[in-house]
Amino acid sequence: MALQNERPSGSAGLNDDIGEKKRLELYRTQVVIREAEQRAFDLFLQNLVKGTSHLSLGQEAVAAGFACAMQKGDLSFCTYRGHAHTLARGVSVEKVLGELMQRDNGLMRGKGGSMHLTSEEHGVMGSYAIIGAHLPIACGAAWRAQYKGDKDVSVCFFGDGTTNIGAFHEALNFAAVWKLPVVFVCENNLYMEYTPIGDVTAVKSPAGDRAAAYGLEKIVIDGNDADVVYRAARAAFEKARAGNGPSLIECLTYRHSGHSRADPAKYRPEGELEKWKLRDPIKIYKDRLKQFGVRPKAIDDIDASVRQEVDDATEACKRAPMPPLDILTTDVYADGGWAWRN
Amino acid sequence: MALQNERPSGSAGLNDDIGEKKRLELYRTQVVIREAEQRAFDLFLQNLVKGTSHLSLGQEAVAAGFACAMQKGDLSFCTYRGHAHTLARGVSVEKVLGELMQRDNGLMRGKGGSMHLTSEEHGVMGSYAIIGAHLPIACGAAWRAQYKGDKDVSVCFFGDGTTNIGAFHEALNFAAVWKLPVVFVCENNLYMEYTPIGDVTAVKSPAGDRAAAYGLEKIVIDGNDADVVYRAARAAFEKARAGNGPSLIECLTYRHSGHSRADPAKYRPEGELEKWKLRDPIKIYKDRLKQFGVRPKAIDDIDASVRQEVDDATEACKRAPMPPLDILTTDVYADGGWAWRN
Amino acid sequence: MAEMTYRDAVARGIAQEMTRDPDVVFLGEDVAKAGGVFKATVGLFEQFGPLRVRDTPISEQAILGAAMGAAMTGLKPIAEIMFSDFFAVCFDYIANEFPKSRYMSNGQTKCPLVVRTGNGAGSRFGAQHSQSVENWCMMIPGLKVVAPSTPRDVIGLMAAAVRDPDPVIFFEHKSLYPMKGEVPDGEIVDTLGSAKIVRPGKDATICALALMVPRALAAAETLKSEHGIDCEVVDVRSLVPLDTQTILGSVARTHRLFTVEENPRLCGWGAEIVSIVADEAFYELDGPPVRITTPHIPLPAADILEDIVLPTPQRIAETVKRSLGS
Amino acid sequence: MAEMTYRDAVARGIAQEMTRDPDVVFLGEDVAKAGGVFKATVGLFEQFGPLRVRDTPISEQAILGAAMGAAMTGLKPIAEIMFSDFFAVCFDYIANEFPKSRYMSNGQTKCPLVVRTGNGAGSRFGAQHSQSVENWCMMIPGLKVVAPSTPRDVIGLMAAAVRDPDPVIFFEHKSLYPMKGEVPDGEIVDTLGSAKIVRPGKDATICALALMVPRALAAAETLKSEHGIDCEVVDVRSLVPLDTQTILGSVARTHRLFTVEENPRLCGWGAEIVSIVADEAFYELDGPPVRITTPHIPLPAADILEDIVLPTPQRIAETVKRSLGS
Ligand SMILES: Cc1ncc(C[n+]2csc(CCOP(=O)(O)OP(=O)(O)O)c2C)c(N)n1
Ligand SMILES: Cc1ncc(C[n+]2csc(CCOP(=O)(O)OP(=O)(O)O)c2C)c(N)n1
Ligand SMILES: [Mg+2]
Ligand SMILES: [Mg+2]
Repeated sequence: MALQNERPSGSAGLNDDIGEKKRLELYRTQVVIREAEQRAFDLFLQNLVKGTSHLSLGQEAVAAGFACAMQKGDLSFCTYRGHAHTLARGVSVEKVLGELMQRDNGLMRGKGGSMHLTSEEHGVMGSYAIIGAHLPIACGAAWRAQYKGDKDVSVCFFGDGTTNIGAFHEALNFAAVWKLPVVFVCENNLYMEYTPIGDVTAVKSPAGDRAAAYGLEKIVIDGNDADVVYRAARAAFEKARAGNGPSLIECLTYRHSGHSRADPAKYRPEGELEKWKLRDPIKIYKDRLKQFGVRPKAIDDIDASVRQEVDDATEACKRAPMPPLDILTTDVYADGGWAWRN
Repeated sequence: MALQNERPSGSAGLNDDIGEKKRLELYRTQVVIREAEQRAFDLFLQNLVKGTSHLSLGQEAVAAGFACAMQKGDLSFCTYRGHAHTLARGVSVEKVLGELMQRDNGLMRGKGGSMHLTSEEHGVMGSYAIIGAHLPIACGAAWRAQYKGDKDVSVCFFGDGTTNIGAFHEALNFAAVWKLPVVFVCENNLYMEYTPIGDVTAVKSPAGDRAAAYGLEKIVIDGNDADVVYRAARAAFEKARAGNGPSLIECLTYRHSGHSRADPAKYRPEGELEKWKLRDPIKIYKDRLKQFGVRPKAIDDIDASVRQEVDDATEACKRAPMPPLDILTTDVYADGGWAWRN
Repeated sequence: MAEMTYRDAVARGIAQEMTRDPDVVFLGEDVAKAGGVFKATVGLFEQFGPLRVRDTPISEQAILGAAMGAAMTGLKPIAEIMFSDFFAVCFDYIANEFPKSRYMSNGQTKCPLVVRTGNGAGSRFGAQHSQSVENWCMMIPGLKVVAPSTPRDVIGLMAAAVRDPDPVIFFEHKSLYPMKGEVPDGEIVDTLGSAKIVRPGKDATICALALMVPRALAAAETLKSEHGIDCEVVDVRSLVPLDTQTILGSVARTHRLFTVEENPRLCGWGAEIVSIVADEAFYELDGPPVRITTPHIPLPAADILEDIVLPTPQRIAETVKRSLGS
Repeated sequence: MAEMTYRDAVARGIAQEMTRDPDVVFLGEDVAKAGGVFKATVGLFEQFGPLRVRDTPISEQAILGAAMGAAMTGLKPIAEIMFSDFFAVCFDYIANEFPKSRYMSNGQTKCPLVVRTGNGAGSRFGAQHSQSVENWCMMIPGLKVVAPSTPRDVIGLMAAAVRDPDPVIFFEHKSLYPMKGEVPDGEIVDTLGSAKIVRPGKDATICALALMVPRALAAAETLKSEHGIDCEVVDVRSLVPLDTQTILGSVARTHRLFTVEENPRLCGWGAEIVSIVADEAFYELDGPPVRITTPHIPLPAADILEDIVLPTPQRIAETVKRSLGS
């Protein structure tokens, strides 16, 4: 087991193995997620976000750490809690908020909704709302890479609760036996919907303690420190690209809000949220940057530019029309239509 | 891990922890299975067994060891390869062969067939032909025992190949979390249908190496030695009855014939079968009895009486009528009929 | 008599049966301490305790498998599958285990259980959380299938389902949870397999289920008031057993049949009822039997799209009017 | 032209497509080294090697999920699910993933794959290995569904399925594997969505699929020779897309419709065809449209029972004769 929690030592400072440029990217990515998700929540309160939505407030470091370690062409497979991973791959805030607001400017013009964000041009190969379904699908994308000799890695994100469903087991074994270039990322935020993961799981680390069942190394990391996540991601991607098969990485983190928009999260023990807020990933990372000597002004500039982006996106979405009704029956089949008969 | 392969030490001999009576029962049970399965094969060659059939020739010690450790009221959940477990619980050879021959004297009068042997009065709660399906079902029976304070144990038999399907994972976790009195028995006969289990499994011991993923002890035993199986069963049942939850036991064994009646088993490496036949469970056990001083005559008597029973059963089945056509539509619903409309 | 929501009726129906019979137990994801994600089972955990009302892992196969094993051996489990779309991850129990075990065992194996689930569209949840999948179950021999449309029916049919010795799939419509209705005091027990004529009429029979019942009723009102067409609306309530007598009887009076279903078009229960009527009451029909369905497409998330995809009162009324040639 | 079994046609059809397109890959349980448990894929492993023809663990969800991921990113996978009954353990991919991803993503996600499976009864395998489950797929929007009845159609429809850009479920009938038929030399490519009139006739239309096609033909022969009733037999071949033109055209000539299906009675494809015809060709019908189906029960194992449970030529002929009042 590698509990990759340590800070890089030595005096390389900001120019260590991660470096300044990547660190600013990691920071900015986290802030984009934070601001966009917060905005989604506000828009929901204004009744402008319809249906359900599952936010990643508090879990930004996982999405940023992995996305910033990915190369163009690498593929992300996400869940209904997928806004963060979609934004982290560079999809615009407008397209994401537009989809949540079910407008014509949304990523899928409102046809998929909050739980199914997909942007293939960014490598976001879909967000899946049936627990566990996308783990085997990610295996398939990785199989294609292996078969064709492509060098991309498939990265599959899911929660702690997902480790108890059958598809998890089948995918992990399959990936290990076929030595596929796929990285499974478990975001352990301590809860399934409203039930603590410990109440329904036979082991302490829902993913980590299962790794050995697939001949894999146990990797449990601090999911609130983007540097830690980034390094773990980089190592797993290298392994995958070198043809050495899959990894399973459990990231310990916490969601600041409820499971979905309907959930006030009353089931949490008192003080838990507050404790985790002390380890807020954005705060941790801001401190890291400062500690490494990045000027506060540079940080503030990022914050301001992101806020501007989110404000602009919000306005664009509010102005955007609803989708036209004729898209109701398009794209059922590859010919663009829905004809099941002649 | 407890590789429970050792012989009992000391000088208790036949009257050790197992004792003479139980040993003769273990022997007889294995011989019944051997003879009945061999007869099923012969009847198939005569075209009197229809459909498919999956024999346990070579795997008798697992069925005998577990069944002889069970008490009345304990429940068996079997697979399509379930003749052995059904016979081991005391179901008559005639009823089993009758079902394979699809006669009216069969255990289910031909309605279920070879893959679905069920005899609730003997605690045989069904044989299931969809891989993995019965593991959660066994959990449910154990849940009932836990809820009602009943002291019976549910025992669920399955193969090595079954450890790679989702239901295996869900059942093991569920049983462990709820601390259910259920014992999962993996008969590792080295093959799924025609594919060696090692080709498709990420770990060496398909069940044993997964136990830790459910907080369970790794138990891998010699499945060809009925004493070893019996002791492992007894320990697991005690644990279950004491309220200490499930066990997962992997029994190493080998099927002497093909996967099913259609399979000549050409995929086996040369010499493998011969090697395993040296460890034939019946041979091992006969030697054990002799070594403990049981007279050859007593053994021969058992052999002869079993053969007689199987001969008589065969004749009875040949004489038995086909099922009457009117049972086609009975027992779809609890009212005995099949009416889906008024 | 009290007014109560369809949502609260679920908890009341379950509580009624758990009070009556200690062998009734209830399991599912987030159903116990949290009272269910639709808040339809609030209070049961507190009332009946942690041994009878149990939270499970996200393991739908384990949930249904465990329910079956318990049912086989003496309990009367109620299992929740949160959204009916998730039947797809545990379909083996629904299609291959529950409904076949009694038959295969020549009557030995019993399976008295209820699977209750949130079915149907209207919440802007998109294609994987909005389906109407009654037909996935109706097509499987050996199951019973019910789908109440009112709070009263929720309680009465729940009681009937729990007391029934066969596996019953119980479809609650998500969009009906907030709907209110009058519910008598005291025990309510209905019967499976009985449809209800919820509006008598003489010009056409409209068969509907669950959320489509209020919509069919609304359409019937419009048809009557605006076009003088007097429709009989049948709340089918139970797909298996199917009350063909009530349906055929109604068609024998009205001579026209319309079915209104939320299932996508192909192989829905509407096709089954149309086929039965076309075969057995062909000479009673004065015109083609017509199905009004959701089109055969996945469901969209956007409100503006979802609002037009299911049969609406307007579409029902227009279809009936056009078909009757008025 | 050569005579060949339906079984061998499977391997030939797959080989034809794998030879043509290096992106076609094939996976399933025991399909590679062992050539499949029905011996329908013998020789493919030897011909195309271990990278293109792969044995999998007993993990149906992983098989279909992997096929989908590969299809989304550039391959054209053919996945085998050994028995169609096992669709129940991987139904999420069939019902919720393959058919919805393109729609939900507003056209971004492609899913060009084929799932082939052994369907149907006749082998005395009992209730969990003998089902006919075409309707499980026909009812799901977004899939295509075919079921060939001859060796030639196996090859031609396999080619069409592999080349099709949408997910296609390909039902092979287990009882047809040993059946022989004439197959032309060279490449064979058929089209999805076209039914075939395999016997012209003027008195009634009989729609059949897979194993029911030879049985319908046998019944038609009897009806003609013994009763002078001249039936047109339509091999439906493709349930989605459905060739309603051919079916409606035939009914417009014969004025009577019979469907012969192996599905259990409720919500089968027969109900769909009957409903379409009853709605759209009501005034063409001279009598009730009649479904001939397997009764709505689980399937028995015993030969003597299994032989009477599916529609037989005799039952088909009797039903048609009785219904035509001859
Ligand atoms: C098969 C299935 N079962 C249940 C659900 C309902 N559900 C949606 S999210 C969720 C909890 C998932 O928990 P986890 O995997 O920890 O992810 P998190 O939401 O915490 O990110 C559940 C039970 C589902 N979508 N699919
Ligand atoms: C879900 C499912 N997939 C595939 C099969 C087909 N099948 C029947 S037996 C078998 C092999 C099982 O192997 P194992 O678990 O090792 O048991 P064994 O037959 O060796 O006793 C397979 C793949 C099935 N019955 N169910
Ligand atoms: Mg979680
Ligand atoms: Mg095996």
